[in-house]
Amino acid sequence: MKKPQNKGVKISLKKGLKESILKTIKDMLHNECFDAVLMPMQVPAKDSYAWVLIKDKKILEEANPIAPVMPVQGAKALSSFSRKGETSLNIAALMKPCEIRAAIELSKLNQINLRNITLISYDCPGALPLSDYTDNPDNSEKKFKTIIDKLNFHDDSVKPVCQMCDEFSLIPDCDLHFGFSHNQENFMLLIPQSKRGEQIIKTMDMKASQDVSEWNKFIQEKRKKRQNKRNERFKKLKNMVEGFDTLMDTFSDCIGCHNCRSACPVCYCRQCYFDSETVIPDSDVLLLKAKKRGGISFPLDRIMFHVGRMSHMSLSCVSCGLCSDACPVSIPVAEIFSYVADNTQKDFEYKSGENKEESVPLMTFRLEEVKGIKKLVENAEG
Amino acid sequence: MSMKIGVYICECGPNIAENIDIDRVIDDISNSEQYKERELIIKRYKLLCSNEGKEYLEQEIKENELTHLVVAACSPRDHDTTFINICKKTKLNPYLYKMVNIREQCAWIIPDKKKATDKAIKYIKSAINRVLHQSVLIEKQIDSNPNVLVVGGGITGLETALSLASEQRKVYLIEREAQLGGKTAHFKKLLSRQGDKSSIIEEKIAGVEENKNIEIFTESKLENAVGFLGNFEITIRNINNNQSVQERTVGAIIVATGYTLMSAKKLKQYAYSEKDNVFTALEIEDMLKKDGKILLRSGNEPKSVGLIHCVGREERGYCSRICCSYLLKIINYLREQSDKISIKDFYKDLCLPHKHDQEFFEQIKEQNVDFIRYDDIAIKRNHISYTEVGGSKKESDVDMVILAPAMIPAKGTEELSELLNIQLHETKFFQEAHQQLNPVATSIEGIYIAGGCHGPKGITESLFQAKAVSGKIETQLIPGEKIIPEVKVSEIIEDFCMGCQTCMDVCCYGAITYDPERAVCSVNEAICRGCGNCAGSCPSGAIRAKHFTADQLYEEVNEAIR
Amino acid sequence: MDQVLTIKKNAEAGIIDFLKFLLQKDEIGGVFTLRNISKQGKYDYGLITDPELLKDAIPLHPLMPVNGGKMLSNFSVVDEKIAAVIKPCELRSFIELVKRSQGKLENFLLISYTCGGCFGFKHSVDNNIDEMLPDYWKVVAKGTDYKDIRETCKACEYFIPINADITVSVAGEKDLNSISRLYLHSEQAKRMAEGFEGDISDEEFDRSQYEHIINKRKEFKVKLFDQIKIKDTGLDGMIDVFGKCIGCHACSRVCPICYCILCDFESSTYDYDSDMMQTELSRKGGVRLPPDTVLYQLGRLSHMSFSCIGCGQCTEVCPADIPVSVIFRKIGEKVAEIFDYVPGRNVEEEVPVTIFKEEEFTSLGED
Amino acid sequence: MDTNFTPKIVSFLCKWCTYSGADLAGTSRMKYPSTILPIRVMCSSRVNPAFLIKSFFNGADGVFIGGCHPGDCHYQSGNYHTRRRFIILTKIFETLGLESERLKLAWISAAEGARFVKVVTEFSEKIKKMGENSAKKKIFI
Repeated sequence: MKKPQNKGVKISLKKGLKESILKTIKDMLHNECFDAVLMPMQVPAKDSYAWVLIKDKKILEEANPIAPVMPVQGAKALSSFSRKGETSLNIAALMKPCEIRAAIELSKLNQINLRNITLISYDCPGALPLSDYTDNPDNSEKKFKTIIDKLNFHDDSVKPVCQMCDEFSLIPDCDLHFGFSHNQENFMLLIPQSKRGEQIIKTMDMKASQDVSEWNKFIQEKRKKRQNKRNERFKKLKNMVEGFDTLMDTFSDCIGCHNCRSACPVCYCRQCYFDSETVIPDSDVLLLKAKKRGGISFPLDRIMFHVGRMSHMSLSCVSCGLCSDACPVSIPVAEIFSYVADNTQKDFEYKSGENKEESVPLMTFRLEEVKGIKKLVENAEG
Repeated sequence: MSMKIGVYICECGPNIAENIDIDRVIDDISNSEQYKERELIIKRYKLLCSNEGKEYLEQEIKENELTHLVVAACSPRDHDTTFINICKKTKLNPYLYKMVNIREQCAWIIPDKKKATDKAIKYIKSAINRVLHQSVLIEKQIDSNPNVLVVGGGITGLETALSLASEQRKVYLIEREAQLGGKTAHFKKLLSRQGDKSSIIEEKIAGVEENKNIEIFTESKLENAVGFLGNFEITIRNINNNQSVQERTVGAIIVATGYTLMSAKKLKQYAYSEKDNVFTALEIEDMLKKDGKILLRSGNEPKSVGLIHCVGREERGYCSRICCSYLLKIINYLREQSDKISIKDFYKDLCLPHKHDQEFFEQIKEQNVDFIRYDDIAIKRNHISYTEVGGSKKESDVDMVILAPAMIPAKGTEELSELLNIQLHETKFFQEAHQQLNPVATSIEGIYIAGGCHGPKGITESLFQAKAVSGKIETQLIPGEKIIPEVKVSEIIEDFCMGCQTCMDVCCYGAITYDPERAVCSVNEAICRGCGNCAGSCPSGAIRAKHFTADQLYEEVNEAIR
Repeated sequence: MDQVLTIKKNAEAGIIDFLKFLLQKDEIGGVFTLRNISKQGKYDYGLITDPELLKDAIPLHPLMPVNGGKMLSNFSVVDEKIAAVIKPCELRSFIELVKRSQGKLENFLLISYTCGGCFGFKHSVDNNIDEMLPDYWKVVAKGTDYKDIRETCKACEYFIPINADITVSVAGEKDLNSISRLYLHSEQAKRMAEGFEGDISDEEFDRSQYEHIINKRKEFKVKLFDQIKIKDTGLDGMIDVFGKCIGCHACSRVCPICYCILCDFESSTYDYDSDMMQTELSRKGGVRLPPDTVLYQLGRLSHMSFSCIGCGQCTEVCPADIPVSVIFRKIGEKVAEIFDYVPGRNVEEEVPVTIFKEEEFTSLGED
Repeated sequence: MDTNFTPKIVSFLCKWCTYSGADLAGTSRMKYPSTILPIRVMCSSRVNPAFLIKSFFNGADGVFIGGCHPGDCHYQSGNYHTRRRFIILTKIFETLGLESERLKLAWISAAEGARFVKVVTEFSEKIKKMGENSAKKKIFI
């Protein structure tokens, strides 16, 4: 695995964090380091954010490099046009680390072609839950501003899954990374992580001369703290998922809308296997099933769906938390999946989205697995 | 295999060259960003449809090993087939070729050369993008059976059978009655004017009976028919003997089930009954055939006769077209019988469509017949009460009344329309595919209609239609030749089909079937005509209209708004 | 002539007794109804086959975790009848699905009730429905609307079941907690009720008595519709309302009318390649990704709006809190008007897009 | 009104009637604006409403469907279905205050070259007056 570079470019923060990032990006666009840049932008009604691929500098002014919410996963946005092959344009994407990681996962799964795409990440304090933001955008904007100003990486108004995220900083396989740190208040760092990153630094004729160890220390502290939070949260989560009755309890509110999967960046399937005719039982089977147990519940096979989905994507899960945002009945899907992913990825000594080169341990699923699960589920529901 | 697209622009002599700057087209397209990673050849030629032109194109395709072809020239209506044939000759699948109409819909309609050129560029680009998204379709040939089934042994059926039967083509003729000849066989004389012998119907019957290539099934009905043009499996059942069932295979079916007369009993105002001296025209014809004279039920000659036109015309909602002339014919018989008989002819409108009719009418008028134009009319036994147009109520007593009831479809017409899945017109006669353009075809390819079953008409028109049908079949169903069913048809992608059957509702060819087991629909490609209505109606996007898929059309759309 | 079956128990208990009777008498193979599940204050739809387990049934519970009508389309063919207790809007959904061959009426004994409206997901998540219930029932018995029910319910004038075999009198039923009144409409209902102790008498179900509720609901509907200001601003209005749509398409997945296994607008046909994206980009200077947010809504409207029965599930699931239901219902009604079509009114009534009349809109296309 | 604005009009023409009508207009050397880019379909009923929606939202200034006159459909009743789908879509557009005038349906037979010219010229003029389809510039659409 690639190590973080130990030198970075010193970028003044006189104008403030967001503004400085925006300015840097603008200059890069101006110097044709890329033809367009993907960034979050507030929607006209000012009640949410959307991903916008920006070419026009005037429009760039409107963009917000560090959005308080993540309604759509940046990786999904990228794959929406680069799935069909490499883009003729050079594009940069300024995204949160979890989005960069999702993008890298998707590139392994041939859903994104990264050839002409520059990935730029930054130290992420987390994002607010979507519903909180849509309930009261103005408040949320204020709230988030203070988080940024204070560089608070442990605010408890951000999504639970963000609070326990330890991958909130530099992703080894990104091209450029913006590093923020308290110990160096008047500037931030722009750290090149790849040839392409270095090339851009060159074109901008910047110098990567600033030592990054200070910043590194700062980030490591934060990471420690987040990891502690993570571990204690995992203890609780263990009790929410272990054993099928517990699992059924946890998912008892689930209405089977499968929105968790359609918001999930790494659930790239056009149609989920668990929505397909193959898994929908015939009605006479249903009645028999019901008779065996005195009753069955609708929608069918909800637990099978969640467990099945784990079997498909937990190795690639980046704990971005979109599933929780998308859940109409507020099940802590994100944390649960994050917990499961943590375990499965450990088993394969695999970290989703860290390394472009190593491929996903399970890129295809085997029917036997699902059969197995089906049986388990049946027992569980019986 | 890598794609190699050839784009050939026809100058069409001056037609295109003068109004479109072809060099700029070539220049623009060959330098376009869109195609910089494509292998694309683009050239101009003076006249691609000429023999030299065809050879040139053929060579180009071969030498450059083109995989896709775009021809920018005239309207596909003129030369699509020309270039398709070249594709076939050069083994380039014709469905990887597209024609661009830069003459009729570009060069000739835009005076400004610059604008015309711009449009041509757009137009050709859209074709290039489309052709790249087109996919290979394989035309399959299927054997076709040249034999035909004729339903109905009336004059139309007989005529059709006679003109189609040959060594290469057997004809199966079904007739419900015991005798052939249909209504015509009842007539003493065929035409309203004198001279003609009705014998021509006997001749035709004899001709059919002698013809060894015609197999006759009297007292029989069509029990079942499944299949499509070139291949229908038919079952014929004898009406009196349920056991005797015959099966045949035919390539086409001609429906010539004819007409019948509306029952006068249905119309109270004419108080029709067998006891009284009220007759329908057909009864008179039979009477004449039997004992050569028009007599009262008592056997005496009538002294006064009232003939009534348009019986049931209002109720049915159409004019039967032949009644007027045959009533004139009957008047003529009456006069031949004796010049004493007082004759009253009650008509609403006179319909004398043929060139001889007028002349004959003039003759009859001379023979002291009293023509009365009525508004409404009622009959009790031998008593007629009526109001003349613009006149007052009047009464009149006659000792014989002759009715001309409306022509209606023969019985069993509806049954047959369901069996063959062909539509009926609101008049309950069979519905033709197109009133002017395709009057003897139905919505189902390989099934035709002719004669009285298509609507009220006389013998002449019936014979016209008999000939028309024969002509169609001679060209569509050539003995020994295979037929190539349409390949630009719809297909249903089962994985996405929810079996809602919306497509079935909108398809008017019955080409789509529903499989309740798997709860999905599927298209019978042999029946589908490729209109794409189903694809336009499917909310799931589960239907691909081959060669007109959404993807292919969107390629054209995108270019149009680029 | 309808029959009314009166049971001297509270409305819910009465139905449960009746269902139990049907199960024991083997008139039906199972009961599809809302029920309590293991965890306190948690409910779901269940197919109950064991009479004993009917103790968990809460057929009248004012909650719609999923649209029951959509669930019924899971039963293609069954050799035993299933009694389904569903809300009027769910029943109408089912009728619409049957028209599209997504379900079979003959599989069911359809029991519905004059509906007092149900609670949104928010409350089932906050788990505070139980404490509201007593008040809720009081209000419903009076035939007025409880403050916390879904807006779509307050705007629903179709709270009286159409096409039900049995209608239970709930909304506006003053003796709600002492008497259970079951109106038996269909022959099969009457036949099945034979032998059930409880007095049966001939009595026509009187819709007129609900006029005042209907009018109140209609008034509220108009108010609700007026809140949607899209029309005045057109495209920008659409963007204002749907701008925050995250394109998860949850609305279509919970929609009882959207029966497709894969939405056409999620198919590869609507994928962009970088060439198309470039065209868009150079024209606009910036493009939203993923694209076609509003297009999707329009597409869905064109497919199903005229069949929208306004159950409100789409609004409930929308992660971005877009009032989807109101918009779809408003437009749906406008479209349905043209063909004087009422979704779920009558199973014989054909879906507007599957039929046509030769003599309609004759001036269109001739100018 | 922007005089040098040339509308982009997507037009789906039924092969049997309107497309042939357009050809006739050509062979009789009539003139009409170059704004129409014809897309040939077998029957107007092939045109799924989604085509119109997508064309509109991707920035077509106008969308035109040409089919056979009711009753003359080469495929019996295709155009009757086209008519209903079109009515539904335009109603939705109106209700949402979208410019339904940018969608046009016309019945034009193979013999009506002059009518084709009249219809598309008028439509093209109308669109020109209306100006660009604002969807073309909307980022958040």
